[in-house]
Amino acid sequence: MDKIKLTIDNREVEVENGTTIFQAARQMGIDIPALCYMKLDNLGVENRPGGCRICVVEVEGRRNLAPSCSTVCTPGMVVHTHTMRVINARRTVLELILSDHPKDCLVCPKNGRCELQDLAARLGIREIHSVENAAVSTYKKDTSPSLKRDMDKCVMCRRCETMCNDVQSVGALSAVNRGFMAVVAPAFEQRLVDSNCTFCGQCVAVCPTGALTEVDNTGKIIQALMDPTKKVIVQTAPAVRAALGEEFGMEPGTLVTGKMVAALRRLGFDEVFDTDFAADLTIMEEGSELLDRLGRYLQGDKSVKLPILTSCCPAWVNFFEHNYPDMLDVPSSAKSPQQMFGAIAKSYFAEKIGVDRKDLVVVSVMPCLAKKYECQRDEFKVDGNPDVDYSISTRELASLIKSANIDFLSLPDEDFDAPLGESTGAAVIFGATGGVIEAAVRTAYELYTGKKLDRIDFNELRGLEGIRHATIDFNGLSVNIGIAHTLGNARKLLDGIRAGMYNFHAIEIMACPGGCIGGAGQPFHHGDSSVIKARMDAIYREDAGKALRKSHENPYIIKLYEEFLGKPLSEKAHHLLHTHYFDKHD
Amino acid sequence: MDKIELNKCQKDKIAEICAEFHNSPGELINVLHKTQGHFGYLPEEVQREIARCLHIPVAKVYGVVTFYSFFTMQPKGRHSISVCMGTACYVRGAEGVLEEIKKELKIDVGGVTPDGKFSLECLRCVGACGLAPVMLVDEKVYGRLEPKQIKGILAQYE
Amino acid sequence: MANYKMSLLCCGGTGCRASESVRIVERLREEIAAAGMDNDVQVVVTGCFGFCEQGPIVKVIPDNTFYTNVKPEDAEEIVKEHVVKGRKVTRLLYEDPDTQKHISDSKHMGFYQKQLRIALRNCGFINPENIDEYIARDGYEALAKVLQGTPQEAIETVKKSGLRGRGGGGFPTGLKWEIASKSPGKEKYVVCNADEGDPGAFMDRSILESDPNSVIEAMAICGYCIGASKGLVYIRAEYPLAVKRLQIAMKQARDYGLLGDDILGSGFNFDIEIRYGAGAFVCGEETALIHSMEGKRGEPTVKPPFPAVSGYLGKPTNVNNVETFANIPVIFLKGPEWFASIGTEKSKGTKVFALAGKINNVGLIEVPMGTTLREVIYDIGGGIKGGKEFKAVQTGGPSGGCLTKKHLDTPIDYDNLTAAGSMMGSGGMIVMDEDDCMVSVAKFYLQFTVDESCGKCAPCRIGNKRLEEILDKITKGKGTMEDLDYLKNLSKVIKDTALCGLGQTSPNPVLSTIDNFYDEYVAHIVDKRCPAHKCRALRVYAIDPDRCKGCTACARACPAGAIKGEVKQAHVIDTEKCIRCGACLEKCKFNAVTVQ
Amino acid sequence: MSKIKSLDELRQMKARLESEMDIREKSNNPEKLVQIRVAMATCGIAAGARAVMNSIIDRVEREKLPVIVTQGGCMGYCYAEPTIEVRRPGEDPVVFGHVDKDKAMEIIDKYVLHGELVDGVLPVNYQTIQEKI
Repeated sequence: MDKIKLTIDNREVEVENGTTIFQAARQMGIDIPALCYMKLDNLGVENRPGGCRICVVEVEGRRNLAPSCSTVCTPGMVVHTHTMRVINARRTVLELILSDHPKDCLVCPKNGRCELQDLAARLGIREIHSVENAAVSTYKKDTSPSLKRDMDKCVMCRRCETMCNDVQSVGALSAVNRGFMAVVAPAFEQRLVDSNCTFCGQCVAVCPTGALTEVDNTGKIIQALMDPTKKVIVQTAPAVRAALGEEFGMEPGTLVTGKMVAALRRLGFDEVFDTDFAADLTIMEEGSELLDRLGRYLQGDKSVKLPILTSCCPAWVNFFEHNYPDMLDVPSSAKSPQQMFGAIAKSYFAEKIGVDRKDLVVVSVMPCLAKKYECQRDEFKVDGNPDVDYSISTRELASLIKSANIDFLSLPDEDFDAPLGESTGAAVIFGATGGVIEAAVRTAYELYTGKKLDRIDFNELRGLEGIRHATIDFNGLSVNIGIAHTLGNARKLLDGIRAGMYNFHAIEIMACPGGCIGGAGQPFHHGDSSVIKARMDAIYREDAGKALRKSHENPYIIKLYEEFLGKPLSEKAHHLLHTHYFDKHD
Repeated sequence: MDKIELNKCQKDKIAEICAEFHNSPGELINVLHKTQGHFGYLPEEVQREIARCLHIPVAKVYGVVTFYSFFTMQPKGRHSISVCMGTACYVRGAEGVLEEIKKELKIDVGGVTPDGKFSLECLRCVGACGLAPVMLVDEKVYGRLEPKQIKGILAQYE
Repeated sequence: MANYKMSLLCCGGTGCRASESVRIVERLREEIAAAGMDNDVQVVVTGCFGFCEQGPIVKVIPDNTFYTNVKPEDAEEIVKEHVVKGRKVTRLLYEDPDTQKHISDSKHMGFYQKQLRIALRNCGFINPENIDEYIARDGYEALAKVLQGTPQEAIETVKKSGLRGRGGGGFPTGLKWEIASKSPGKEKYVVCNADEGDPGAFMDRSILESDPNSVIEAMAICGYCIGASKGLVYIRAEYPLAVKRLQIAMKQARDYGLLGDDILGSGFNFDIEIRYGAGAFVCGEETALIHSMEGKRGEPTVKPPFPAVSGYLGKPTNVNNVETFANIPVIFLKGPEWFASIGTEKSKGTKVFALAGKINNVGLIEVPMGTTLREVIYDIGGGIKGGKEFKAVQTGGPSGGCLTKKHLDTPIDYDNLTAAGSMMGSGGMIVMDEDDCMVSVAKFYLQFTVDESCGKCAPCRIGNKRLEEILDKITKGKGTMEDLDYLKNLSKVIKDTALCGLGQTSPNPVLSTIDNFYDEYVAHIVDKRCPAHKCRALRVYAIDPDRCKGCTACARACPAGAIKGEVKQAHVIDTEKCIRCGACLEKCKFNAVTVQ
Repeated sequence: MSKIKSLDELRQMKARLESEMDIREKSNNPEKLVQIRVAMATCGIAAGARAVMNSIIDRVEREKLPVIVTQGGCMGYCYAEPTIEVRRPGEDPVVFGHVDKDKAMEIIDKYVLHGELVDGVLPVNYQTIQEKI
């Protein structure tokens, strides 16, 4: 690629042709402030509406200021990022944005993590020139099981719209109205629950302000923990341990499994279990289902639907219920690990300890916001009592720990409780895109061939590319595997299948970029996708360090089948661990 | 806004309009024009049906409908009054004319009289600047208006 | 019925009427009757000649003698000398300001060269629904000629003509075509922007309604030049007649093989589709327009990439407005040198203006670039309505600014208007007189911009709203001098930072009125006074005790009970209670109510 | 309608159309026709041009007058709408402004039929591209 030379702030720099001023400045250590701009490298996500005008710079010979995020460098360009004109413009524009923004920072859920707040601090805004009775744009507030919308705080960065449309292809959100009242909203500014929102929460993950936040369940959990009549147990999803440390200032990618368990115990949970246990269980059911369908298919059974699609991701389940109602019998009927855990906890485990399910409170800690919605689905309740009572995000767990006077960094490493705390490496990798299918392959291979795998790492299934495929040799049988993360890629893959472009036997789909490690309940990445990559590395590190790395080798899983379920796909397993899907097509 | 249910005939009509434009999402604005021409306005259910036919999210349809001032989700009155607020009309007293209509009908811009007789809107230049200030009642243009004429003009409409 | 041998045309325009033209007509008729010639000579009252500074005007036909500054007492001499004896009255003849010579035949008067119709050449002359009439006036000959040469030659011709875009910014048209032609891509588009949104400008509508074929022909020429086989006209849905006539013209052109496949046997294919706007001013901006044509919200995007590289459906697209296209065929018919000989150094050709507001001859005019505002307003526009005093002319619509007396002799072209803090825009020219409050005018434009802002970028979405709020505050007498400073700073920042042309120019009405009418702002802020008496909140009503007859009509009409007084005694207005509705003023039959 | 296949064909057609219009406009034979063009753009129509045009057509048909009535576009005289242009054979066209039905009848009575000008003539105040050398 050609290189070009330009001057930024009196220093010459050489960049690749096509580089924006913003990127070029970064390369030479000049950090131009920006608000709407967001780029997730490696994930193909870019939001560049050029709308906030905070990143403007002075380009010599140009009449007006240039948005550095979307102005491409040209040879010989002379750029100034810090002149009186630029400073005045930036501050004035930011004041304008603040003039139409609520000033309730102290009680805002985004307090301390808000990019707008940071920007105001960084630019040293001390007062906002205001007109008496200046208009502010206000909108209906909306709360769904997962997400809260308070669009009075919207700055029209359009990141949520980009995520919902360009990345996820859901299309629940769109810019609506125009001018001063323009905002991002669902059709007719209706409630999200009435829209085709999948609750993937990627809008929340990227929102720079408090406009889009998760529903906060921490209060309910404190109440349950303080209630002596309740037995409160917790399960933690694999991706949480790879990210929780970030909330306490640790480097992204630091594994904090032991500290997390210790913290949960100090919070007062009666048992600290692991969703990974249920992930192993999921593999047993889903892997068996795959083998069952594959076997019948190979025998020529025309009624068999292939490929089998994973069903761990609740946003993905919502997505196909809304968009592919004709394919409801294609995904695996296996419940997600969260729900399998709840079902087992409130049956097998409750019986074991002799507690009525109504007195057993199951809390899940998830990297995900759709899980809040998932645990409220009617089919996951028995007589109105949910299998999982509350789901909280990684961020909410961090705030619980902080509010409970726990010094996280000085905690010792502790282990999960038995029996629902034991897991294999296969379960851990559920947290990253490709992990579920890799875990399934490890088990299915051995169950199908009866042979021991000589290599456990299937690197061909890993990575951050949006759509990946690989063929795995099952001792002479070629199993074609597809993987997609983000719902937009899922749609491409499914449409490709419909069009006959692919011939897959099994497909893994995760709604969030990078899989659950990039989930909407994780600590905010603030547009830095290296964070997601670091979490992914941590996940595979944890797997590699485990003694047991295949789900069917988990002794507690084996025991669960022996004591309670019989065998995979048994009637009891079907009753407790499988579900069905609904046509939600509008 | 009241929710309305579309009957089969109405749904077929929408499908027909969309098909006329090859169900192409790029033709959304043409589809909306034609549909509004048929129904008089674009209520929620109509937008949902258009989204279905064109295979686009209904949020997108709504986003477009709320962007363009020509599209409305409110049914209009039997007679629709449009006051030109172009500059030529403004400097020749359109504001006074508008105030008078508001006072006379006791509705605001964008409103409909309770009896459904008149709806009031502003529009940009109709290009009859020589007649400024100008208003339209349905298709008829009234030019060189003075506020005191308003009462008499409105009284002509049933 | 008599068959008149001679007619005396006497201007009955407002300006001349003020100078006793009615008396002149009477006197002329009396003199003709006295001479016994009323069966041979008629006196006719005409519309405005537009030459009001030299009025009243009397024109004699058939010899086209043009008398200026005629007074009623001149009637006798005109009849006795000219009508009876055939000797022209030299002292009343128009004197050429350059040569100081008297000019007797109006056809040689410079005045008649003030307007030159290029874009409007056929408007009014042909039936727009009959392509034959267009062809009879050299229609499609330019296209035929172009098709015989190479696209490069044609682009060179347009470049040589110096034509610049007539829609606003004034980008050189030939250069635009060249960029689009050089953009790689098999599929390209020609777009005609007919989404005329500037309130008070309607030349594009007029051209499409009156001469649609000129636009069709030009789009085909452009298509040939840049390598496009498809054209799109993006037109306001509020222009049903223009749409209808365009459709008729397109059909007739197709029937003649002037659109469609193998145009004029040349092998070149080109056809046009119509897309409708839906009421969004910002769609005049070309990237917004393109998104609108794609069925999306008409939000502009950052340029580059320019549409010439990535436009409609991501393909190279050339966007020009109606008036720009209407000039194209003439450039090929008369030659680029001819076109470039008209206008100023950097602005060639003519510009159509929609003259409106407080001016006598509201209408569409077309003048060579370089014509002065004075010529436009007084010579063509017939001066200010009601003989009031000229205050300002707003050009360029919401993106433009107000020009004042000091700009009257500035030649109008792109660069001069920009230098004066306004812009050419689409060519709206709204004339204002002493009764117009410039703060209110700025507020009016800001209200428009606030309504029409797409909301995408923060400076335009929020900044213009704040500008409007401050202006509103000032018109209500609540402004401070700090507000004025902030108004200026905010305006500059919006200009500097907004995403698209709409936002970048939206503060122009504020800045230009502050620059040119600073005292008027100060009067509102410091003296709490609106010099034009336009701002309702600043009006002070009073009753002149000498004129008041004590009829009580005002007191009865006052909705606030602010008027006190006994029957048959002078009444008084309590300014504290007064809500400034003006009801008393309307009701008073004795002109006793005054407004300050 | 047949397609025009070349520049030559276009020019032949133009010459034919031009002379047809010329005959219509400038002929001195007894059946000479007067051409009346009503400005029928939006502003004209808004001001009542359609009613004027209809009344002229009615009169012409009723009395079988040697007149062709056509519609034209905008002449730019917005302040004087409705406007009509009358072209008597061999003479320069004359534009009348502020034409209502009564005025139209007066114009027919006096100018169209007898060449007698009536009040309300709008002076031409521009040059055309043909005139500009």
